[in-house]
Amino acid sequence: MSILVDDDTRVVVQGITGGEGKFHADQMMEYGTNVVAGAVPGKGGQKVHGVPVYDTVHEAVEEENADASVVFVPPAFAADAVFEALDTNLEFVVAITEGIPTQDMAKVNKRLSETDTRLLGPNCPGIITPGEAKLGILPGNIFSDGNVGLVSRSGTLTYQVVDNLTQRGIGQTTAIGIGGDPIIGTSFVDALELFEADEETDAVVMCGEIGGEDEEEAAKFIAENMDTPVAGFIAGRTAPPGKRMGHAGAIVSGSGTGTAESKISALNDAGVPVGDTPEEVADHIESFL
Amino acid sequence: MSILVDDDTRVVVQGITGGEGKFHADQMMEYGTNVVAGAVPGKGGQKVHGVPVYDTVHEAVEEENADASVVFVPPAFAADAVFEALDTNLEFVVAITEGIPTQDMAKVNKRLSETDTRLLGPNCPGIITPGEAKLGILPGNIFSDGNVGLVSRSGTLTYQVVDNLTQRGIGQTTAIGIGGDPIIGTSFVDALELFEADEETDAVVMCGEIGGEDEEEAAKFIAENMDTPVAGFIAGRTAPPGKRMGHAGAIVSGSGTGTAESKISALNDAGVPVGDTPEEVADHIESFL
Amino acid sequence: MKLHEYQAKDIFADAGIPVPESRLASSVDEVMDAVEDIGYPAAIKAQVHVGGRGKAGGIKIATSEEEAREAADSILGMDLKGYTVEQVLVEAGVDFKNELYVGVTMDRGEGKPVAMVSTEGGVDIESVAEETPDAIAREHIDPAFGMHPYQARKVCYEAGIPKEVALDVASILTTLYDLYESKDASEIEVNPVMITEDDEVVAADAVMNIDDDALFRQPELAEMEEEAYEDELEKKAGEYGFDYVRLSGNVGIIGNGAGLVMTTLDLVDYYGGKPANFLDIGGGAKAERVTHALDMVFSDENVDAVVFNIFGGITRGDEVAKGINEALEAFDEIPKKVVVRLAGTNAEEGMEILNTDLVEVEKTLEDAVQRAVQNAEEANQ
Amino acid sequence: MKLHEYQAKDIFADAGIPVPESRLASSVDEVMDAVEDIGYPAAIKAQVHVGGRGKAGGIKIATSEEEAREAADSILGMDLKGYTVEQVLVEAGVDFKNELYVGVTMDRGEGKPVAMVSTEGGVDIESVAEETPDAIAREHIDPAFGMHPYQARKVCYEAGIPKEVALDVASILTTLYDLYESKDASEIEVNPVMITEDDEVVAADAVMNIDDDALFRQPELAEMEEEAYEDELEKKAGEYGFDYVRLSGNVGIIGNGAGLVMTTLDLVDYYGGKPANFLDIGGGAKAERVTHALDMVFSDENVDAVVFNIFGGITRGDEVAKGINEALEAFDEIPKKVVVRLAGTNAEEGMEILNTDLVEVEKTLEDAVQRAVQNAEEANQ
Repeated sequence: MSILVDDDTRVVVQGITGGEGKFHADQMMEYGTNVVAGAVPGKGGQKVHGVPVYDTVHEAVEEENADASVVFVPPAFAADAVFEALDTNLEFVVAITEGIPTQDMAKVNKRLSETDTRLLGPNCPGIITPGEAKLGILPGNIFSDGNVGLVSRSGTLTYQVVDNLTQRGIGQTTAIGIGGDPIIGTSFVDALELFEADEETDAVVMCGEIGGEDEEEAAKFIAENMDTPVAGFIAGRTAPPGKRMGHAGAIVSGSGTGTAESKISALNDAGVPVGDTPEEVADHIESFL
Repeated sequence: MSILVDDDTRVVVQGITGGEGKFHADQMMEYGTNVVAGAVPGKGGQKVHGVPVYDTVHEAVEEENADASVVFVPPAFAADAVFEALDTNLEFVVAITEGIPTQDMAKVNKRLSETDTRLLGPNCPGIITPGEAKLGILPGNIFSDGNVGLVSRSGTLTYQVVDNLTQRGIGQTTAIGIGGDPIIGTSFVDALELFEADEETDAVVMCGEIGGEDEEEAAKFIAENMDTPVAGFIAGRTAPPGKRMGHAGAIVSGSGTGTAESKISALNDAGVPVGDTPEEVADHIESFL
Repeated sequence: MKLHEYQAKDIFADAGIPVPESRLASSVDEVMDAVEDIGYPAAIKAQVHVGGRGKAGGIKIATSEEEAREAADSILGMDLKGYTVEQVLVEAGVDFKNELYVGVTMDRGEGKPVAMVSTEGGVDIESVAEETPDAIAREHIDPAFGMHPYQARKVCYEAGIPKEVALDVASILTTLYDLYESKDASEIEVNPVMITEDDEVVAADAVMNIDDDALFRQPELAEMEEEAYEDELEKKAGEYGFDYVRLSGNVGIIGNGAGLVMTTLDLVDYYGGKPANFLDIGGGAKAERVTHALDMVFSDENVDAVVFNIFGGITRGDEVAKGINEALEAFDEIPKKVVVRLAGTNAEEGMEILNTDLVEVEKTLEDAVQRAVQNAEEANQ
Repeated sequence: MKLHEYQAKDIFADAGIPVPESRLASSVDEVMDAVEDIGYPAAIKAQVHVGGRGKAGGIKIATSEEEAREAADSILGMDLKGYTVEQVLVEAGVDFKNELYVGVTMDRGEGKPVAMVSTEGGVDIESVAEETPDAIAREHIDPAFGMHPYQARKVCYEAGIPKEVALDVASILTTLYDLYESKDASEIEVNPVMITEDDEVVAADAVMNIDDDALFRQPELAEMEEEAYEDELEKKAGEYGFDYVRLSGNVGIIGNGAGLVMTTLDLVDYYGGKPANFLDIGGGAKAERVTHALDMVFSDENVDAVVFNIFGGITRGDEVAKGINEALEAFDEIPKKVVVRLAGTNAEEGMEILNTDLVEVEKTLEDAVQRAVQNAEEANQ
């Protein structure tokens, strides 16, 4: 079992003719993802890796009966690409693009509230259900099939933690990178809710970082709604206030909100052990299983 | 009985310190309307006709527990006034103002779809439940209590028809002017639905005019959903295509949509007799009772 | 308010929409100067607010000096459906292989703007809409967000715009929408967008109508209004603040409220007369406004008789009657018979006050209209 | 990207927000010229991107020539929390009776902009938010519609802005929101808005931070970026396209991916060291980027040792290792010890390739960090 994607998921790749899009479409297909179409304005009629390209997402979805899209469109045009995907009522849209202006995302967020589509990202590595499908840029080879769910705001940190798990023989049901931007679609709470409902997921790793209050909300959700055990990690304990630590969303405000301490103590209060090192996170997960 | 307003309705007058607002607040109160507050930015703390004025609609609604507002705000600021009213979740907002830019109303229309509030107008004379309350500028003295509902896109034409009814001793449950603009809140269908559900209303007069397709939709609704008999009148039979006949919404497009013929034949097809003169409309109503 | 083609094209060009080189001219000499600069072929296009200019002879293509002079001669000063042509646009001819339609207007049923694109440009789009509605692709726009670029692309692809130019046409459409919104247009269209042999796109015509109710915040466009009026009476109505439409009959009509005035027109027709105009003087009936209204109707040479129909709502009938008396007493001579009907609040008192030396009085709308129709017939005999 | 007060005030003034008369000066003489024009009292204000300038001595009020010279002397060239003051704004003093706060920022929890207004202006608004949150009125804005004027009025009245100036302050707020939107600000505020004895409102300070991710469509603001950098290394990072934050420790850190680099910092701290920087070189690890990254870290005088932590995802570890070798071989001498840890795809192959004459190699993140902390300690002895 898994959440959100599996080998039945029919995927449109938006921006499939660009460098990133082409490379990762290939990677996804190689991993087993059912990529059924590409969508790039002006490139309709071409084929990429044997997959037909359409001028609009609407055509791609209609012609190929797709139910998800992955957006590899440059930041200046990415919000428009997401709006286009939302207009087709796809079930699931994954926005990989980093660097979308925050105010564009605020508008996307408003439109999102008017649709039934789930958005993952932007500025995220995507999602992978090991052995079935990946939508995004996660390196398939480090994941393995198993019973631990993983949700993270970060890419390489996810890989690090997965690596720690996989090396102990602990596999994953699904791993989700929710993205490092201030405004994102799927939140920690959304992902945790799905993992809680997934019968195959026996434990969950949640990798948070400084900035915002999503981790605090997740802690509240865990305390109130989850039976599945969760282990946490919070990056950015040493980050100074007011500085953007790489991710647009990773910033401790001057007023002291968004700190690692606040998040760690909220998680601890919710009964979630938080590792000091990625290795310790794997220790906690191992103890749950 | 009546629809939408009665003597319990607690009314805020937006723009009560302006010439129109002050005059009609007085007229409304004289008629018996329960005007509980005024709202005018910068005029909070004043009183008009003994009614307290607030700076914001929010304060007025909260302090005086209002459930409806009437907007007498000049066209340049009227859409903002309606947005403000919508933000308070009032049950009912009546916009009297004529001359609101159509694109402002398109935005209001979008917001309206996000709320539970009913909007009447703009560019309408308002609504009256004879003997109980009026919200707007309708001259109370020509109406009389009775069992005929009336809905109209026009002001003075409404008075004309009501006059014809009243002079025959036929009174009204409620009369609604839905307004002569291209984009309005309450439509013919909305009003007809309310009259159909109102047990006291035994017949309905519907006064349409050229432009748009609301009358055609109303005809469809009547045919499919109404037991209460309806008599119609359509103004603008002699209007040339492409000319705005006073009302911003009263225009026959070059392609022949919005014509009086189309509306009359749709109503006739729905079993609704359409009078050639206002007097004939009264004849039809009399025959129903 | 309608803009002239040349005014709309200036706005389009400023916004980056490609338009052919052109010059405005109001005399044959100016046309010849312009065409010398622009070269041949050149289009000479009447600048009047009339649909179907081409069919009516208001657009001519000149391939030589002789033809240009001939075209200028025939178009300048011509009567085009009642409007005298005082200006022409002299424009570089475009060699095209295809003509498209692109426009934005308000869909009142939906309460949203709608973008429309068709490959059947260059002809009356309303006939296309009626005869082959599927030839027009439509996309509704959420007015809070404005047009998303993908929507422009989508509607262009759906309309079947050739691949080579689809993105360029979409780009024109997004610009059109931005203008539609920023200029408070009620309608904006390019018909045709021409596609040249080299797959360039050019806006060969330009329609832009502005929402009259928004002119208060469009001062630059409001200034153009003066120029745009062509009918003297319509211009006057604008100054007086009346809603006025000139028609071709001989019964002058004055009333208050759009619906009631329309009804009065309809009744004139119903009783066998022909309405000369629609004139809504709005709320109240102060002497000054009554004077202006009568002045307008009297100065229309077609008018043979007048019906004055006021339903006093909040305004009391006796006050309206005083206004009418005062206004009519100021005339040295009442040039045409006026029938007055007052109804509503204090109507009876009003009817009594009216000076029957100056006006005829009727109690009901139906009677008043019939009397006016009769007066007009008699005046015409 | 942060704008300087003087840059933000120029933008505010252009948009119609009242600001005091002011001039920028970068020498004592320029200050004296400016103050002569502007008169006394005048505020001399350091233009550096540092909060709490006032408390730190970066703002002085001069009521005489002597005081102005003294203030200019003391502020120009001073070190303000690590930044050297090179420019001051000389500004007309405002006689005020009240100070307000007005600002717009993004509420990430709601995913919507939020307008904030408080009567407790002139002090650190974040302390107000923490100590007396009710003293700040908030209004969320629907980003598709923008700020409705009623929302600006509502939040001003809710904040308790004095009646006499409430509508003027609301007008400043709507302008601020328009700028927030049109300039892609991440934060925009005026603290304080001063109310004068005559109930005039004046923006006495100006904060405007721009969303870095939107600079591509804000060319005028992007041009100001050059001027805004004050730290040489941060400027360099901008040129190289790195995410870089300078810190005060002595362990230089290079890695890929924000979360992993933050984690590396945290581990340095956890194992008793002090991070000198955050440096995310992003995806891949071409030799050129590695060279630039090392160049940056080496040129930081505080750095005593370096840890280089790469998790190869799509990029293969052996290729990363080649890039690191190539980059390091280009140095005549490796100035500080570098510990490298590669993980992920083809990590083992990578580790084998690494030139251990140039770098130390560790297998796990934890070991690599501990070794680097130890190296730094040793280098410091």
